[in-house]
Amino acid sequence: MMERLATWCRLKSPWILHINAGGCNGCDIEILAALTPRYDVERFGILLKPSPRHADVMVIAGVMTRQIAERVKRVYEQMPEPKFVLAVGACALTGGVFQNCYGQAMRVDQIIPVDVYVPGCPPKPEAIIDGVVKLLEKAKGGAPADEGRRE
Amino acid sequence: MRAEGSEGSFIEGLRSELGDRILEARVLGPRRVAISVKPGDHRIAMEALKKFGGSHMSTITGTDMGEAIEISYHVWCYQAKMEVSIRTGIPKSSPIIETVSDLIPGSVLYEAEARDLLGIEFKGLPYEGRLVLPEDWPEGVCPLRKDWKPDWLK
Amino acid sequence: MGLGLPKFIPEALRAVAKRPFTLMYPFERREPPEGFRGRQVFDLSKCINCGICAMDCPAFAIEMVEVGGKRWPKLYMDRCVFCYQCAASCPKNVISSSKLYELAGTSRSKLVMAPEPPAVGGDRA
Amino acid sequence: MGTADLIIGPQHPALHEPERFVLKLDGEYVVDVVPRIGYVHRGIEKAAELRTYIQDTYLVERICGICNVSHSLVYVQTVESLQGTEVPPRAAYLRAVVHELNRVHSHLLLLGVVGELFGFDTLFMYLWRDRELVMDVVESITGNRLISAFNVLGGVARDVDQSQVKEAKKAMEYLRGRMKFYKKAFAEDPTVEKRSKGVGILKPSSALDLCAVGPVIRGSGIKTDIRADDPYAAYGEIPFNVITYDTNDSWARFMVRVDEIFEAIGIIEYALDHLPEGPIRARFPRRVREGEAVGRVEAPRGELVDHIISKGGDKPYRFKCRTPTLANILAACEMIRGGQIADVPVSLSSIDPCFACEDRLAIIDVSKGERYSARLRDLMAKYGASR
Repeated sequence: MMERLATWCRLKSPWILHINAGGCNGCDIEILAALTPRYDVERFGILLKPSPRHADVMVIAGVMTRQIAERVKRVYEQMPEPKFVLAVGACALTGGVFQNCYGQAMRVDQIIPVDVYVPGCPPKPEAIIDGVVKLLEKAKGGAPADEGRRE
Repeated sequence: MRAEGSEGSFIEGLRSELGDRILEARVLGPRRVAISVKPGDHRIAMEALKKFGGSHMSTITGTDMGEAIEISYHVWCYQAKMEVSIRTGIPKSSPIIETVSDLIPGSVLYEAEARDLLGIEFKGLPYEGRLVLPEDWPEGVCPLRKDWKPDWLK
Repeated sequence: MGLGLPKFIPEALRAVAKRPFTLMYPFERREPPEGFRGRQVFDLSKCINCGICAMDCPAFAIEMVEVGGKRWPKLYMDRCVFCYQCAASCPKNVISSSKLYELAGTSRSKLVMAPEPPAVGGDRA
Repeated sequence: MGTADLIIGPQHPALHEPERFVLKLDGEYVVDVVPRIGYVHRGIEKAAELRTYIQDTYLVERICGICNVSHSLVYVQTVESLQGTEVPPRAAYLRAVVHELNRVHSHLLLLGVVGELFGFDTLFMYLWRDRELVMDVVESITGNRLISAFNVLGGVARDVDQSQVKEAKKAMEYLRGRMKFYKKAFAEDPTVEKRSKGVGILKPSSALDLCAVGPVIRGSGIKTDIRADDPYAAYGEIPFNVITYDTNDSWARFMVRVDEIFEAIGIIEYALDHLPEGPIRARFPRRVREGEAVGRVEAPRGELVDHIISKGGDKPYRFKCRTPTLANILAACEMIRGGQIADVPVSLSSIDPCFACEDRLAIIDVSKGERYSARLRDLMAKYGASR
């Protein structure tokens, strides 16, 4: 009972934490644009939170640079359970044009488990909202599905 | 101070300042001039450029040319409206050159970047430590040298 | 306070009277403009298996895979940066754009577009 | 009590060049600053040497997603001058149009972020609302909202038709009206005035010494603009003014950007009115001849320099790119020095690194040796900004 209530609450207001793991800002600007009047995701109760301890969803964009990989992991560990990760943009998914650069450490899903992947370079704010909607559908299913998750 | 002029007359003007110190002068395109000087003379050339309003360091490029490392100082001359590349080569075995950061203070970060990526030592550079490379990057490995290859190419 | 009237109060009041600026996505979907670079469409009946698209791709998103004895382009959408250099390089205009942009998936394997060459499918019109 | 060290950075989301600044504090005042950059060092220069010229066009676009048009423009212009290719006049005009659209969107973005930094969220929301209009125009012309993939070797990737021109001109006309309102807001609003006037002083002499570029040097009263001094694309034929302000403070740099938006709108309208007919693309070979070239463009943030050395073949031998923020970091340090901590975000954002969006700070109190972590927002809240 309490659990269902908690899930319901979570779905009604997923608070997100936005992290740039060293991208070109394109995706970050679009994530930010999703919060501004034209798209206004706050109408779904989605709030951008500056602290990982308040957040349910981590929105991560950018290539994992060597400098930032360890820090991303640390931030992820600080988020309370259950936590979800939304990877935005080609860089976060695989590295995009930066594949095989010496500054790129690895893909995001090699460091932390990713729930929903949003391809695009950069994806439209609508596509990011679409990703959030798919993430919420997944979260509604109770326990996070194992698909796409790595240990 | 000179008014805006063609590249050829600009090179003539530079030659009258620097004489034989210019080993080679080329026109790269409209408002683009490249001169080659011996290492050590690059500071004198930069002093001479100040007469043309050349106080803006656009950037410093270091290039691994095999035996030598070539350094290009790209200076924009405000009055002459000319981008001058001062090129000089230093041996790869002992890549040491005098800094120009006392002549143009804005070149500190460019020199620090070239030191990181190509292992050029700038004598008298006030900035210490790494600028762009990660903290866990091995000491003495310079990624922009041609003999360094990323893992996937090895 | 001697600060004068902040400039935004009349502006904010005017905005109250106007229609909301917000798009009601995902309930209302606005069509992207003509020529939007969305998901690629491959017309493999025109493909001559040259592999120039794979060679020019800046993100290494196209891989030529062998299906039925010939090499066909396989697109990894998770790597794709939607620059459409492949379409520009293609000598036969095999690749065209669509307006589909809602591509989010729950796993990376769902983001791979395997080639469906006309000869292998057999009875493809 | 002695001085304390305050480390700003490095987690730095809204930026192509995350920096870390170590501030030496004496109470509320900043005594000295040491920059450390490179947290997003991806190795683009090396990667460019390993990819072909065609692939590099899209690689350099992603150095910075905000001013991507400038990055691809300077790259293609440098390679074209290396090869000696003339771009068709229609392509040169279209390049200028998209370049200016990019400048408008970048300046609006910064001004909005600055509004948020002031604790003036209304300004942020309104500016970003009107920015969406520019994004729509960019999307209809280039096919994507941000990364345009518009400039290609030899010309531009796609043509515009009459309906797009009409739509763009309509949007620009509307935006001009809105910008008049925003200019008034920036010039007269008490919040903006209190937070930015007299903050982050950069004297003209130090701006010249530190090789500052773009709106930063123009905000110190020095009239220099690559579009005017070293014209490229179609800028030699388009009339526009170089904006300067001489109050040397953050406010001057914001006002330079506000006025540049007006100029950019003028350039876009002029270029669309005088768009020559003809092809949009010249043939460009895969292999580029031997030589070297230096290219410069005026990106929204200032001078952007590319230096390409070719030894023949389809890959560049050396690709060097100097982004404007790198040139302005020293100037930013100069602005911060001597100011208060509360003014640091405003000074930094006035060079347009979008520094303050989501920064993280670690405060180290030297006398105690303790280490705290805080986010810039928390810190700003502590020091008076509302958010």
